[in-house]
Amino acid sequence: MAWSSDDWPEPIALSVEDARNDFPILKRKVGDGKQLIYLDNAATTQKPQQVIDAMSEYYRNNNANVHRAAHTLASEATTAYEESRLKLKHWFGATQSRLVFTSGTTEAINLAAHAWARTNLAEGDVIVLTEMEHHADIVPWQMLAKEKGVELRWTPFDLETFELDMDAFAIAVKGAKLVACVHTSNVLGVRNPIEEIIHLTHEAGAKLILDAAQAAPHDRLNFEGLGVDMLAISAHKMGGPTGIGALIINESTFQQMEPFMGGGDMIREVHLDYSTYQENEHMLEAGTPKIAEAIGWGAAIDWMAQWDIDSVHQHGLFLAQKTVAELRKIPGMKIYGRHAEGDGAVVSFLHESLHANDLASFLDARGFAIRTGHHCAQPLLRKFNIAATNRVSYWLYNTEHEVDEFISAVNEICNKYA
Amino acid sequence: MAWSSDDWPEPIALSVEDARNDFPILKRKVGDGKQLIYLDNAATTQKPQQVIDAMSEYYRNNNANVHRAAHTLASEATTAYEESRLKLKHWFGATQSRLVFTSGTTEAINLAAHAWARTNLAEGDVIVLTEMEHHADIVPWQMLAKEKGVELRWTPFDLETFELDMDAFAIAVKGAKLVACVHTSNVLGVRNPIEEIIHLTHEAGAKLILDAAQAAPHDRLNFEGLGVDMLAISAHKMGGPTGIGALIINESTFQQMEPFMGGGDMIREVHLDYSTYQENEHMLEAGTPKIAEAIGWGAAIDWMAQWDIDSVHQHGLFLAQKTVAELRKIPGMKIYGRHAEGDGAVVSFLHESLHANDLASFLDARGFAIRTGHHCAQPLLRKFNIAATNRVSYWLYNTEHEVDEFISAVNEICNKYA
Amino acid sequence: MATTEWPEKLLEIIEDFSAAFDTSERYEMLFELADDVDELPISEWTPSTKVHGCQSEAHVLACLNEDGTFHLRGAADSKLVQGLISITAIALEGLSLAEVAIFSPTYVEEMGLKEALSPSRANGFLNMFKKVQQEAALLGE
Amino acid sequence: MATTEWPEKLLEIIEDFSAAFDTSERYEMLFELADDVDELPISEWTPSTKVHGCQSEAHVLACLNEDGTFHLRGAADSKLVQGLISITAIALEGLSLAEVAIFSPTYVEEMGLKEALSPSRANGFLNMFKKVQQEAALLGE
Ligand SMILES: Cc1ncc(COP(=O)(O)O)c(C=O)c1O
Ligand SMILES: Cc1ncc(COP(=O)(O)O)c(C=O)c1O
Repeated sequence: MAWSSDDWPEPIALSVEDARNDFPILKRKVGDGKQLIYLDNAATTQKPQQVIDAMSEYYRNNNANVHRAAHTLASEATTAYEESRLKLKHWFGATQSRLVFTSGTTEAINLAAHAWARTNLAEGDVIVLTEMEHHADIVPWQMLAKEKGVELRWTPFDLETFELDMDAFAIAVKGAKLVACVHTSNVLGVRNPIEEIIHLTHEAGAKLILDAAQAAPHDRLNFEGLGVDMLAISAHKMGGPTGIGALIINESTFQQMEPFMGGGDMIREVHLDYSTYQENEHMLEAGTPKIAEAIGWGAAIDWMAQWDIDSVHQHGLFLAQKTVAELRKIPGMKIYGRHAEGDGAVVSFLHESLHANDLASFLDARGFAIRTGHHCAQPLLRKFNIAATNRVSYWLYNTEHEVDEFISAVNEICNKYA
Repeated sequence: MAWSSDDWPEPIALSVEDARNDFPILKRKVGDGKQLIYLDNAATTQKPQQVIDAMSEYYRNNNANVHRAAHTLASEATTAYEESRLKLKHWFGATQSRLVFTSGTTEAINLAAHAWARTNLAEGDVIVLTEMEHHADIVPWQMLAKEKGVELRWTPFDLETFELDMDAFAIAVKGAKLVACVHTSNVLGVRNPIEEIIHLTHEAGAKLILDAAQAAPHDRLNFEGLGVDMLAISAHKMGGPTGIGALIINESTFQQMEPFMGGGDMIREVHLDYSTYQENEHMLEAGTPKIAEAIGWGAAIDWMAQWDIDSVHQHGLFLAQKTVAELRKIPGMKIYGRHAEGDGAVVSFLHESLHANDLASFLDARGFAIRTGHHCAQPLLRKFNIAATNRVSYWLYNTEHEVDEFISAVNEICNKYA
Repeated sequence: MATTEWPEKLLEIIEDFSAAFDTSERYEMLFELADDVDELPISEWTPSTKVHGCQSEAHVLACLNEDGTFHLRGAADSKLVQGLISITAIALEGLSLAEVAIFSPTYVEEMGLKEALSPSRANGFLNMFKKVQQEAALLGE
Repeated sequence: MATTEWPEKLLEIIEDFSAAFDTSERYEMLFELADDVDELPISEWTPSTKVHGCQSEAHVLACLNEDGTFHLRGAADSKLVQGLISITAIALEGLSLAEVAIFSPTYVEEMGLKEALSPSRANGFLNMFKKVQQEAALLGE
């Protein structure tokens, strides 16, 4: 394969201005002509022009179905598709591991539940989760629990510090077969003590699946370095297109997997009365792959690779911390999260008397796109006895000026309506 | 919702030349400068510029995560996404039915197997298939059969006429619970007697899932008019993007379905010990949807809607019939298919002494993109005692001139190497 | 129902909204209108008053005035949603049940609010309006 | 192994291929070269001669000439694949087993064939080449 990680230039410190120029949507006016200020990056990030172009160019020049083909376009498409897999493996420190393309983090976790857990767990086996999980890391395990009689154990977190109760975890993980845990919470922004979780998980002889949907945009995970067993990610939360994500799987876990969906590409031989399957990643990729999406994601990784990831992380955290400091000054405003070193650029907040939806509408009318609701983490919110929060979440193109504008809008709205 | 099917203009007869102009890739040179002649449309079609633009524009202007959001971009994205669903329902005559987005035909059939068959079929129940099925319509049922002890019955076809043995089908379907059948074979191009199959299936009290991957590009199926229960399609085979497809489901079948994958968007309430689910299509769409892909597919449908579909079909069939007539003149060449009225624009052939891969390579060197192999239909090929065929497949932009060029290249190659 | 046929009080509101400078101002007006509704206190919220398919908690109760004409009470935890209920109450106040039954919900569009409402909130509004009409129909039985 | 170090017979072939007008002509040459191999008849095809991960049926058998140098027999149902085996046989003919072990498969690229080979066929070629080296190593044990 032609691509090598040497093709990535030495990363430089993030230039927000330069980065920003690559995102045409950030120039948009919304509603009655207000400048868009996009603060909903934890839901989905915007895409650099390079990613949009990579997909357009693929469709304009190289589009063909991949694998098993002996014509030029198909070769080009196959090479580009597999090259993206390789780029992702390099990016995530998983060159000795398997990377299966899925439609996103959600499908990646469902894949783990079907391809690994369904065949390797039996009645009475234990899965440890946390009360901080996104629904995508709850519902598949509930379904499995119901089907197979597997037990789910929940690790609580502290309502003041927003930190997982690691003592409780250490007890819960004893005798468990699997731990499913979010790396960085999409509501609190809290980065969990992954290293300790991995250590305790493996000490207990269990496997770990990490939900890294929110980690991937601001952290360069080292899958093999950390020793994770399975890792779920979405392209659309890190500058890539919709419709694609991945489950990264270490070799020993992969070897225990059974096929999930059946169909083209994942088979070796199909007979009327039985079939045999591929032995590499293709075993878990049934049907025509997400070809343009994989190529777009590869372009997103290329784009990301130009920036020193630490500077990206620090920039987001700085914006989040400033936001928190300013929001705290508003009477009646509560912040959910600690925003410490390592945490994500996500700030959840709720005013005691201004309805979250109303605040979001007032902000929307002023051009601010923020998210409001349960953020697909109802159990987490229920712990706080609330049904919704407002949430702003930053990515590398957000500016301090945008934060200032946001804060001044919230102040104005609270003064008027709260 | 703003869109209505009245927005589609009165369709006009296909102008191949006008259609062709919308596909930038068709102007490409391949290898050492040969004009590309793309004859691999059954694997995937090319995309009109309008589809590429619709996706780029979405990413440049409206990208946001859909549903549950109170900001302008999210509203725009949600409206566009759901509008595509509506367009597709109109196109496929399914306005009173459900349309669930999947990653393609393969995932659509797997969805039917998991969400419907797994909960509604029990040990000893019978599924009737045909020996003409694509692996995507075989392997999921084999997996289910293995798990649940369901019996699979195979409807044979005639090796001379290439037609399903409807007497055998009429017997097999007695007492069956489900029939899974390909509308148009991707190897033979044969359009099966769907109306009769539906009639016999329903007479037997069974449900029917139709694999319409190859039908959709050249036929405007009428889901409710035909009375199909479930229908599987892929966008990428009808001018739309990769990474998306759909399962259309009639209401009574939908009401018998259970969730498949778990996660965001498909839930109503998530508690630690149980969850409740959406009652509409979203129940079966876990995770961030394929937003740009749905929008691109909607644009493909808009683009298709300008052409009288019957003229599209006749054009393809004409090219296929001409190809067959010319290939038959070559000594040692065998054609697999009947190419009768209603059949797809697919021609499978095999020379008795020129290896299929070699012929494909010689053609590729001359600019022709054709497919070679088992076409994900090994049981079908095994019936003919062959492991591969060469296959050309046309879509609305292919010209008679391209057919002439193709035929003359095959003649030249056969004269030289066979 | 064409524009000219809107009840006078509703017409005034539509005109006010149309004259508004921008969506911010329209939201402000909506927020203020919330207080004008004959508010249904939380103590009277029941499963049968609840509007389903609405992102926030919204409740409506269809009543009759002494003269047998229509009167709407309602409330919501979101003030903007309560503002929409309030406008609906103003729109339908004093109409006969027959008039309520054929009333068109398009006034939100004329107020320039439809496009500002997110798809989920627009659905919430329509669900609310439909519920009001259904309850009104029940009153007439 | 740098270009200049290719065995003479292989070098000739590389030059012929490089001089070819286009891929069509290179395929034609490959097709013709297929006949030059010391063909392994189907009757001698066994599971142990089979090249795995190749789209067509391809078989190779590593042998020794009387002088102890390397000799390759092979065949494939695809003539183009057999052509690749044939070139490989020419390339390795008469080398010592030690030389075979370190021989580089990059000659296909220099012949302008690599880009013309589809990813699956390129893999097939590399699988074939690796198998030849493995079999050669076994001969030396
Ligand atoms: C008849 C038929 N069914 C199913 C499929 C699978 O479609 P996809 O790969 O888009 O899931 C194909 C495509 O090759 C097909 O031709
Ligand atoms: C922590 C976390 N996990 C999982 C998901 C689900 O990702 P997707 O919707 O892309 O499948 C999200 C996205 O909302 C998330 O934030």
